[in-house]
Parts: sequence; structure tokens; C-alpha cells
Amino acid sequence: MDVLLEFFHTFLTQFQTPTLAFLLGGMLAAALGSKLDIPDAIYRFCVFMLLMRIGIQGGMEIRGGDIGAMLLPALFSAVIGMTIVVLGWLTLARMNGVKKDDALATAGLFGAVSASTMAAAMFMLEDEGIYFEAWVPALYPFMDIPALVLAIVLANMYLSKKDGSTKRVAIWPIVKESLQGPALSAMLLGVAIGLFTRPEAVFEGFYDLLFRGLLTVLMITMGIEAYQRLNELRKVAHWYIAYAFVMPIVHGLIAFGLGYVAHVLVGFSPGGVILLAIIAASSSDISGPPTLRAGIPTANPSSYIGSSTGIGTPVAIAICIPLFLILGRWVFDL
Amino acid sequence: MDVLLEFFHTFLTQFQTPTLAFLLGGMLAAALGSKLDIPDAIYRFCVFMLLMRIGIQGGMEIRGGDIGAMLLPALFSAVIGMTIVVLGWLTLARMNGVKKDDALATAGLFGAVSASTMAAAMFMLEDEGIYFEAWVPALYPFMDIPALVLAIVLANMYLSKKDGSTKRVAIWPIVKESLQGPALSAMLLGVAIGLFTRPEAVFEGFYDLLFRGLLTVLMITMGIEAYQRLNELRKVAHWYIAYAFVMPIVHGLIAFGLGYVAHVLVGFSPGGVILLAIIAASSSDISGPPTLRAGIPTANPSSYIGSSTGIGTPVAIAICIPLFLILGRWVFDL
Amino acid sequence: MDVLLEFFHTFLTQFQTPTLAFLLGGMLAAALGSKLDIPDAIYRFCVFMLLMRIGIQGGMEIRGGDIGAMLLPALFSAVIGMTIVVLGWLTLARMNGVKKDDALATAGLFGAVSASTMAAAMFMLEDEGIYFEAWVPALYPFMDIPALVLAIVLANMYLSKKDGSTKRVAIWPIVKESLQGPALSAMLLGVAIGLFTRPEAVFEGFYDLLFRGLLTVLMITMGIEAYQRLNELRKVAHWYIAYAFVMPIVHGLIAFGLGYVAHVLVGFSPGGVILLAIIAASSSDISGPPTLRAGIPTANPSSYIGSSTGIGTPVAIAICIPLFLILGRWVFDL
Amino acid sequence: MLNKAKKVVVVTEKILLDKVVTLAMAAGATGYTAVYANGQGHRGVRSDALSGHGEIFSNVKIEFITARPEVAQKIIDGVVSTYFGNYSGISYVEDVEVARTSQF
Amino acid sequence: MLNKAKKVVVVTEKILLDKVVTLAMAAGATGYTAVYANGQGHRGVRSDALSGHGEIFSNVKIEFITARPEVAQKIIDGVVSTYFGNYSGISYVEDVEVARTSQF
Amino acid sequence: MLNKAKKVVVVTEKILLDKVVTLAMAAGATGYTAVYANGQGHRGVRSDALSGHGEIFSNVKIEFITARPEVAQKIIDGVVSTYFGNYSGISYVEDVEVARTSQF
Ligand SMILES: Nc1ncnc2c1ncn2[C@@H]1O[C@H](COP(=O)(O)O)[C@@H](O)[C@H]1O
Ligand SMILES: Nc1ncnc2c1ncn2[C@@H]1O[C@H](COP(=O)(O)O)[C@@H](O)[C@H]1O
Ligand SMILES: Nc1ncnc2c1ncn2[C@@H]1O[C@H](COP(=O)(O)O)[C@@H](O)[C@H]1O
Ligand code: NA
Ligand code: NA
Ligand code: NA
Repeated sequence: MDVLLEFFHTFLTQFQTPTLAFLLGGMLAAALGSKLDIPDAIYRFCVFMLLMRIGIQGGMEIRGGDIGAMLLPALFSAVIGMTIVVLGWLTLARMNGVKKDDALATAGLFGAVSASTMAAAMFMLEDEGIYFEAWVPALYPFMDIPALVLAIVLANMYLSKKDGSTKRVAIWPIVKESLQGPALSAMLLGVAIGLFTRPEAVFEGFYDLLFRGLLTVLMITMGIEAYQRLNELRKVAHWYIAYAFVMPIVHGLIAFGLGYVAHVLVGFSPGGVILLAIIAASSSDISGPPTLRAGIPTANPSSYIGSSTGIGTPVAIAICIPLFLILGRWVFDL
Repeated sequence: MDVLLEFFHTFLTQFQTPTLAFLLGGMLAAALGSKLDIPDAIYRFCVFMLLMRIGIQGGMEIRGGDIGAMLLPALFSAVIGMTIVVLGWLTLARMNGVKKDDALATAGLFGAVSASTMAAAMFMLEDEGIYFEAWVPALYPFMDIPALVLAIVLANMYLSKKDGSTKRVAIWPIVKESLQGPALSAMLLGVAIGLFTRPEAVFEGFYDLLFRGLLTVLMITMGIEAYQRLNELRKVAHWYIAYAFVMPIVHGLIAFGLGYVAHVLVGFSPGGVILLAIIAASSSDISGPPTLRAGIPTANPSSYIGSSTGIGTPVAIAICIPLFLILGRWVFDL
Repeated sequence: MDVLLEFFHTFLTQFQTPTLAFLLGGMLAAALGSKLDIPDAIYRFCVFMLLMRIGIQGGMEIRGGDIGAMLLPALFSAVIGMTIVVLGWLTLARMNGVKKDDALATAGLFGAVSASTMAAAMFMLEDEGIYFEAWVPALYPFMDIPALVLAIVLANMYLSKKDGSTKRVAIWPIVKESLQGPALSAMLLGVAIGLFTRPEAVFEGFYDLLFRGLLTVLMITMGIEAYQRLNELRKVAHWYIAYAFVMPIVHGLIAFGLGYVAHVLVGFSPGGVILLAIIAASSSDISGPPTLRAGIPTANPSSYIGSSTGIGTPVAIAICIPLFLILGRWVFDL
Repeated sequence: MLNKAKKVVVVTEKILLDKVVTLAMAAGATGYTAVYANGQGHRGVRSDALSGHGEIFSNVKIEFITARPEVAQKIIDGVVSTYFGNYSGISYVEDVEVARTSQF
Repeated sequence: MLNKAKKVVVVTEKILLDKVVTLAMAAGATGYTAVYANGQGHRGVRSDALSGHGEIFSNVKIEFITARPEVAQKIIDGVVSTYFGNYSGISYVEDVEVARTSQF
Repeated sequence: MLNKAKKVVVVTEKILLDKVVTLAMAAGATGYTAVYANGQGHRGVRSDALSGHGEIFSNVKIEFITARPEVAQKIIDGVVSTYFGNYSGISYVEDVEVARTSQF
């Protein structure tokens, strides 16, 4: 009962945090037909700044810290990413009116990671004063890439079988394309700079200074985009809507569980467990879609981008962030 | 005598404020043929940031404050916006060589509001330590929309009569288009966020932090644009030049008078009266032109945009801001 | 021996400064095929901010200070710019397989100035706590313009002689085009604003605040660009590579020598001498290329832009900045 | 495999994009392709303005491919009579040969 | 001085730019010109999306000039058979007259 | 209602935009439409560079519609002889049919 009360309270507080408010504001503006529009150059710069900031901080932390502690969480991240794809294959792909390749592309996006959702979660934890290892966001690629690779491989195996052909999918090009995408590149560049140089001054005076503000700009953009992509969903089966609503929570719970194991085994911080759950609950909005469009050309982008950007991201931010905060508080007695 | 001396002094000081200097610098650079150029994406982002900042602050103030105090100033704003259009019809539209529809479009723009002029005035008041209610900038739409609507309705009535046709103009689409424009949308979104959430941290650490600097960038852009639009004016009757020079002062005086009435009746602050006068003196540069281009297609955009951007805005910033500051000081004994 | 040790130490430290790290990071990302990409609007805005910041500070310094002290350094700057072009004519232009007009265009770019290299040097000096007159960066046009003009005039004289024609090159249009370019315009506008107005608040709270961070963004862009332009060099004679590696150091030494003379004669500061050397060592990346493309149309842009952006700028930042810092320390016993 | 079709090109003010597309679709067009453009004609120079006027002082170039010549004519007539009295613009037709005619 | 040539135009998804160019070059094209574009066809509206999806939901218009009609046909056939099953796109040919034919 | 006219297309370096337009206007053109473009020809790839070189390493595509064939020829000849020795670029002509011929 208390837990429920607390849930509603945290939930309401979360609705008043600017992060979520800006997301909903963007959705609302788009829904009301507003011509409000963040220029593409600004949007891309916000993404760059966000991922550099996350990367630099991660790099500085790894520099000072114990890289060994990352191993188990990194392994678990890969397991989570692939589990999500398999789960999608076992659920969404079996539904009536859902094409198998569309379902796999969708599961791939939900297994992959949203940098902006992750950033929003980091803020929430900082605001709540809950510690997490600064390298946790650097787990991003360990979850993102295996999910995308597995989705593409399974889809192509399925399509080959259907065609009776036997061509195999090369994995390395997919990994390479992911790593070379603007999002992961920026984060890895940030990690390298944090690791090998002394960027403290510029980190604090620029990247960190503008982080919170640029995230609000990004949230407005995501909100506008979410509304527009919702329209695309009208053209596809209703199962996508159900999947996109429910599965982020399931994915987060799986990650929370594995994170808890890491907590017990290697002392992974409670904040890290919460963040890992939210990363798993998030679905890719930047780097995933182009990789999938090229990797599973037969899949209809309206289905997977509509599910992820239109529903997955708002659910991850509005519901999963407060949910896993509360769960973490309750489990770890924070 | 003293007043005159003070005027020249304030005037000179104002010329040294960065706001005005950046505007004149932009004009000068353009006049000297410089290829200096603020990218369009940056310009649009500056406008967005400015209006979000103004909106958020207004929203936070309304949240804490007494909304009733806004009623009379809001009503007066609408009266001022419409009076300006009627005045334009009685003066500019009667001149030799001036087309009636061009004149109404011009009067519509001068009745509407310039967000950047308003922001410059807010700075000046803050610098001078003169208090004003933070909701005063939120009066913007109450003056802007009635002016645009009335100008479009009058122009279409005139054109229908000339054609002998009897089609009526729908008002709601014009109001809707104004509200959906990028400028008003951003401000209203800001108001909503200020009203319903707790954006204090991101307001101070981002929107307010960058406000003053981004305004200087905007001023350079407005300066370049002003110079370019001045060229357009060469093609139209000289009456536009006279109108654009003189009327901002007249419009400001009308607003100052009505503001004074509100001061006496409902305690509208002296700073609010000054700001209202400058808002009235300003002429629209962002949201107004597209609305008018669509609403009065027969009007020549060179005439109304040339008058407003080429002369109206520089006059409002360089002359009306110091003028109404001095008037306010003198009237309210500040 | 000590000097050598110190050189390596300074050199290594410099490699850890974010400025250089971001440059190398950009090159590495491009080399690894990353799609990391700073939008053009952001790049142009960074350049604008950098040059405004440098200009405003210079203007504020000139306002307070003694303009006479600038005379000799300004004269020397012009001498250095022109000497570099003549040197290019005597060396690069004589090499096998090097077209005379290509060589002159290249020498013109190396005689001209890179604003971002200059900004990186200013940071390094500030970080090291070495004083320099804030007007030193304003020497930029005094070196830049004479170098570009001389290169274009010599090239056209050469081409006319080859053709047997006798047309003369007008100098003023080249000077005008340089001054009207976006880079010099922004700096001169900044100087004017610093000189005639009171921009202290906006300087500190915006232009200076964001300077260091935006420079890192610019460095990433320069790095990506450097890598891309290196490819162009493959198509031209190897002499360009040798020239672009060695001559920045030679140019810097010449400037260091003349700066030392100014130090003795008019008390030019040690920091100023170091900065002048680095300005001379730098090669133009923004304003020079378009001027040369128009002024020497027969020259192959791959040769001169490849040399300057692909090699000259990285050498100036990675090698010349630490080199002249050490030389300055040693000569002036800092 | 290639079949004759018409390409109607309309260069006009940016703010008219949606309206011209709606008009053409009503006239029977099956799609369009649009790019932003600068230009100059008898109403003067039109280039990407810096400010909000960008919408007003710059152009869009819209192309409609149609397999039906009468649709082409209808688009041109509609655009000229509806808009080119008050707005800047030109319109012209080209002969093209399309792959997959059923699409147009 | 002017000689007959063909212009092949391909309007398709932005992410296909490199691939379509490679295909056309292999078919004998000597160059290309590309602009980004918005549009609408039987697969729905395609405009510059705000986010990373810009690559997926917006178009590129690619033009290949070639003096050899069989190259034009090969480009069209290749693009249609390789990409237009799974990706949005149209393709058509125009007659042009080029200066300096040796270039194409 | 439609009348024959020529469309001259020039694809060349961005920095030449103003110069090519001036040349064409002097040759009798009544207007132009220009879009920025990427491309590749025998002088290599030309794409929107990040830096100030954007002006040098990217293209503009300029179109002139004219009702007078001799003007078309004059534009092409002028551009080829004046610029295409030292600058990248191609030029070609198409037949079009214009509405409102008096404009061109
Ligand atoms: N002769 C022409 N050739 C190419 N484009 C033209 C021509 N005339 C006009 N245009 C285009 O059509 C737009 C509107 O033309 P106008 O209404 O004549 O000002 C111009 O801004 C140009 O983009
Ligand atoms: N009839 C048409 N006229 C001009 N462009 C078209 C037409 N049909 C399709 N397109 C363009 O080709 C793209 C893909 O078309 P589709 O595959 O039919 O959706 C559209 O987004 C348009 O840019
Ligand atoms: N065969 C072609 N088809 C289409 N565009 C071309 C072709 N050849 C050259 N171009 C365009 O013309 C520009 C200059 O060509 P070039 O001078 O051959 O390098 C290229 O960057 C392309 O945009
Ligand atoms: Na996920
Ligand atoms: Na007004
Ligand atoms: Na130099």
C-alpha cells in the first residue's frame, strides 16, 4: 500500500521534472498542430553534446577506477540486448498480421538503447542523490550492438529460409556500421578523451554545464517526433502498440534482475542497477533505425520506428524511469 | 531642459549597451558588404531560446502570483493592437501612391509584437533595476493576434467591396495560425512548463544563462536583415518610411497612457507600463509576415516587411527603448 | 639536454590538453570511417563565436590601452606574411612537378592565418599563465591580407608573362574581399563592439564562457576535415607534404625573431612574441581558400587546401604550439 | 519498358508548397518531389533570408510526374490562375520516360 | 556543338545515395549530381524528419547524364530491380543536349 | 497555352553562382533558379564539406529558362569558355514548354 502511494507520488514528481515536461510539451505542441521546430543542426548538435558528455565522464571514471568491475555488467548488457530480441521473436513475431521481419526489426530497436532516455535517467539519479558508477552509461554499446546484430541475423536467416536461399549474413559489417554511427562514435570519442587527456575544465565549463539544458531541447524534439511517428503506427497491426507499451517494463525488470545479481556478485551499485534497468527499457531512436533499414530492407520502417519513437520512448521516460527508481528504493532500501 | 539632457544621456548610454551595438553592428556589416552571416538554424534556435526563457519566467510568475492582475493589461493590449491598425487605416492608407491593402498589412505588422525588441527592453529594465511583473511579456499574444486579425479582416472587407463580392473572412483560422507559429508556440510552451513544473534549475542554468548572449546574436541577425529589407523599401512609396519612423513612438505613447490607467486602477507596475509601451512600439519580425502573406495575398511584402524590419525594429530599439525609459522615470519619479 | 627533456615534457602535456586531443580525435574518427559530423551551421557558429570573442577582447584592450604599441608588431606582421609568400616562391615553386601557381596559392595560405590555431595558442598561454597583450590576435588581418594579396598578384604576374598578356591585378578588390569574409568581418565587428561599447557582461557571461568549449567542437571539425583533405594530397606532388611539415616551423621562427626585435624596441611582451610566432606558423583554413580560388583560378585547390588543412594546421597545433612555448620560456626565462 | 509521361515543374514561394501540392493532387497527381531553391525572376531576387521571412523570400521547386497529359495541363492551369496573380512563380512541362508507369 | 544525351533521374531514400551511385557508376555513368528532397508517392509523405530518422524518411534526387542510351537503361533497370522492391523510389529518363560530350 | 522554350542547366562550383548568373543575364536570361548540390565528375567527388571549403568543394545547380534558343546557346558557350577551363562544371539544355511565355 505504501509502495503504491509512493509510486504515485514519485510518478507525479517525475511529471513535474522538466525532462518529462519538455517531452510531453513537444508531443502536445505537435498534437495541436504547432509549427514549433528544432532545426536539424541543433538536434544533431544536442545529441553530439550529450554523448560526448556521457563519454568523457565515463572515460574519466574508467581512468581513475577499476575496469574489472565493468566486466560482468558488460556481459549482462549483451545478454539483455539479445534476450530482448529473442523475446520479441517469441511474442510479437507470432501475432496475427505481424510480419516476422517487421517484428524482428522492432525487437532489435527495443533491445538497442536510447541515449536521451539514458541521459534523462542519469539526471533523475543525480537529482535524487543516488550514486552510480560513471561508466555505467558506457555499457550502452554492449547492449546496443548485440541486439541489432542478432535482430538482423535472425531476420535474414528467416528470409533466406523462406526464399530457399542459403546466403549468410556477415556480422562484422553490422558491428562496424553501429560503431561508426554518429551516436556511438561521439560516445567512444568522449571515452577516449576522458581516458587519455585531462578534459576536466572543459567538461565542467562546457559539456556538463550545457548538458541539462540541451537535454530539455532534445526532449522537445523527441516529443514532436513521437507524435509524428504515432501517426505511422495507425497503418500497422495493433500488436505493435501493445508490445511497445508493455515490453519496456518487462525488459527493465529482466535487467533489474541481472543487475541485482551483479550487485551481489561484484558490488554493482544500486544506482547502477536502476540505470541498467532503464537502459534496457529504453528503445533506440538515433542509431538503430538506419542500421536496421539497411540490414532488414524488407521490414517496414513505419512499424518499428513508430513503435519505438512513437510509444517506446515516451513509455520509457514517463513510466519506466519513476518505476525503476521506486523499485530500486524499495529493493535496496535507499 | 533637464529632461532633455537626461534624454541625451540615457540615449548615449543606450548606444553603448551591447544590445543596440550588436544591432547597429549587424546593419553596418551588411552595409559594408560583409559576408558575415548567422546560419538560419542558429537564428531559429536563438528565437526559440528567447521565447522559451520569456515564457518559462512568465509561467513561474503566474504560478506564484495573482492572475487577476493580468486581466486589465491584457484587455488594454488587445485595444492597443487594434487601435494601431485603425490608426494605420486612417493615416498611411490615405496617402498618395499607397495601396490600401499594403497599408493595412503594414499597420498589422506594427500592431503586432517583436519578441527580440521585447527581450531587449526586458534587459534594459533589469539593468536599470526597474521592477516589472514577469507576466508582462506574456501579454504579447493579446496584442499580436488582435492586430493581425483586424488587419486581415479589414483588408479582405476592402478587397471584397472593390470586387463587388461578398465573401467573409474566417477569423479562427488566423488566430489558430498565429498561435501555431513557431514564436507563439515556443512562448506558450514555456508558460505551460513554468506553470505546471519545477523548471527553476534548468531555467537558471541554461535558458536564463544564455539569454543575454543569444540576444546579441539575434541582434546581429536583425541588423543584417534590417539593412537588406531597407533596399526593398526603395521600390515603394516614401510614406512607408515616414510611417515607420514616426508611428512606433505614437503607438508607444498610446500604450504608455493606457498602461498608466492600469497603474492607477489595478497597480500595474511602472516597469510594466514602460515595457507595455515598448511592446506596442515594436513591430513584428518573425511571426507576423507569414500570417499576412497568406492572409492578404495581394499586399506587396516588400512594403510591409521593408517598413517593419528595415525601419520599425531599429527605431523601436534605438529610439523607443531609451525614450520610454526616460518617460517612465519622469512620470513615476523612479 | 634539459631543453630537450623539457621539450618532450611540454610536448606530452600538450598532447593531453583537450584542444589537441579533440583535433586528433576528429582525425582518428574520420580515419576509422566514423559518420561523426558537426553540422555546418554549428561549425560556422563556432567560428563566429571564436572570432567575436577574440575581437571583443582585443577591442576592450585597445580601448583601455596604448594603440601606439601595436604599430611595430602590425608592421612586422605584414612583413612576415609577405616573407612567407616570397619564401614559398623561392622554395616550393622551384620543385619538380610543382606548378608555379599552385605553389603560390599554397604559400599564400601558409602566409595567411588560422583563427582556430590562434585561439588554441591563446588558451595554452592563458593556461600557462603567460601574459600577452589582448590586441595581439588583432594582428591577424595585418599578416593575413598582405600574404593573400601578394600571392595572388605574383601568380597573376607570372601567368600574364607566360601568356604574353599585360593585364594588371587590382589589389583593392582582394583586400576588400578578405575584409568582407565571414571570419575577418566577425573579428572586426567584435573589435568595434569592444572599442565603442561596454560589452563586459555579455563578454564574460557568454562569449568567453563558451569559448573554450566551442573551440573543442571546432577542433573535432578541423580534425575530420584534415583527414579528408589529406586524401586530396595523394593526387599532387610529394613536395607539398614536405613544405607543409617543415615550413610552419620556419615561419614561426622568423616571426619569433621579429617579435623579439619588437620586444627589445617597444617592449612587446614575451607572450606576444610566442603568440606571433604561432600565428605565423598557422595556415589559413577558413577565409583564405575562397579568396585564392577566385584570385588564382588556375591553381588546383586540392594542392593548397590539402597542404594547409591536411598537414599545416595539425602541425601548427601539435608541434608549433609546444615548440614556441618552450622556445619562449627558454629565451625569456619564463 | 519505359513509357512517355509528363513532368510538371512549379517554382514558387516556399509558403505555397502545401497549397500547390494539394491543388495538384486534386487535379490527379499521384505524388511530388520538392526541393528548396533560390532564384530571380521579374519580381526580383529571392534567396534564403536569414529571418522568419525565409519562408516569404525564398522558393521551392516542386515536380509532378504524371502519365496523363491532361493532368499536367490541369495542374499548370490551376497554379497559374490561383496563385500567380499574387505570388511569384513560374511553371513549365517536360517530356520524360518513366519506369513502372503504373505508379504515375 | 551540342550533342544528344540522356539524363536518368532517381528519386529515392536518402540512405541509398551511395549505393545507387555505386550501381550507376558500375553501369557506366561518368558522374552524378544529387540534391536532398522531400516528397510523396504511393508509400506516403517523406519529409526531412527532425531526428536521426531524417535519413530514412527523406529523399535524395540523383541525376546521371550519359551519352550512351544503353547505360541509361542499365541504370534504371538496376535501380528498379535492386532497390524498388523494398525501398521507396521512382526513376525516369529525359532527353538533353550536352556541351563537351567527351565528358559523359 | 504552352509554348516551347529551352532550359539551360549549369552544375558548377558554389563560388561561381553569382558570376554565372551575371553572365547569363548579360546573355539575355530573364531569371534563374538555383539549388545547392553534391556530385562527382571527372574532377572527383564534390560534397558539402564541413568547413569554409564548403564553398569550394560543393556544387550549385543553376537553371535558366528562356524562350530564345540563341540565348540558351550563348549562355552555354559563355560558361564553358569562361569558366570550365579552370573550374569544375557541366552544362546541358532541355526542351520545355512554358506557361506565360511573355515572362521568359
Ligand atoms: N527565366 C527563368 N529561369 C529560371 N527560373 C526562373 C526564371 N524566371 C523566374 N524563375 C524562378 O521563378 C521564381 C519566381 O519568378 P517571378 O515570379 O518571375 O519573380 C524566381 O525566383 C525563380 O526562382
Ligand atoms: N508522381 C510523382 N511525381 C513526382 N515525384 C514522385 C511521384 N511519385 C513519387 N515521387 C517521389 O518518389 C518518392 C518515392 O515514391 P514512392 O516510392 O511512390 O513512395 C516520393 O517520396 C517522391 O519524392
Ligand atoms: N555524368 C554526370 N552526370 C551528372 N552530373 C555530373 C556528371 N558529370 C559531372 N557532373 C556534375 O558536375 C560537377 C562537376 O563535374 P566535373 O567538372 O566533371 O568534376 C560534378 O561534381 C557533378 O555534380
Ligand atoms: Na533497450
Ligand atoms: Na506593436
Ligand atoms: Na601563417
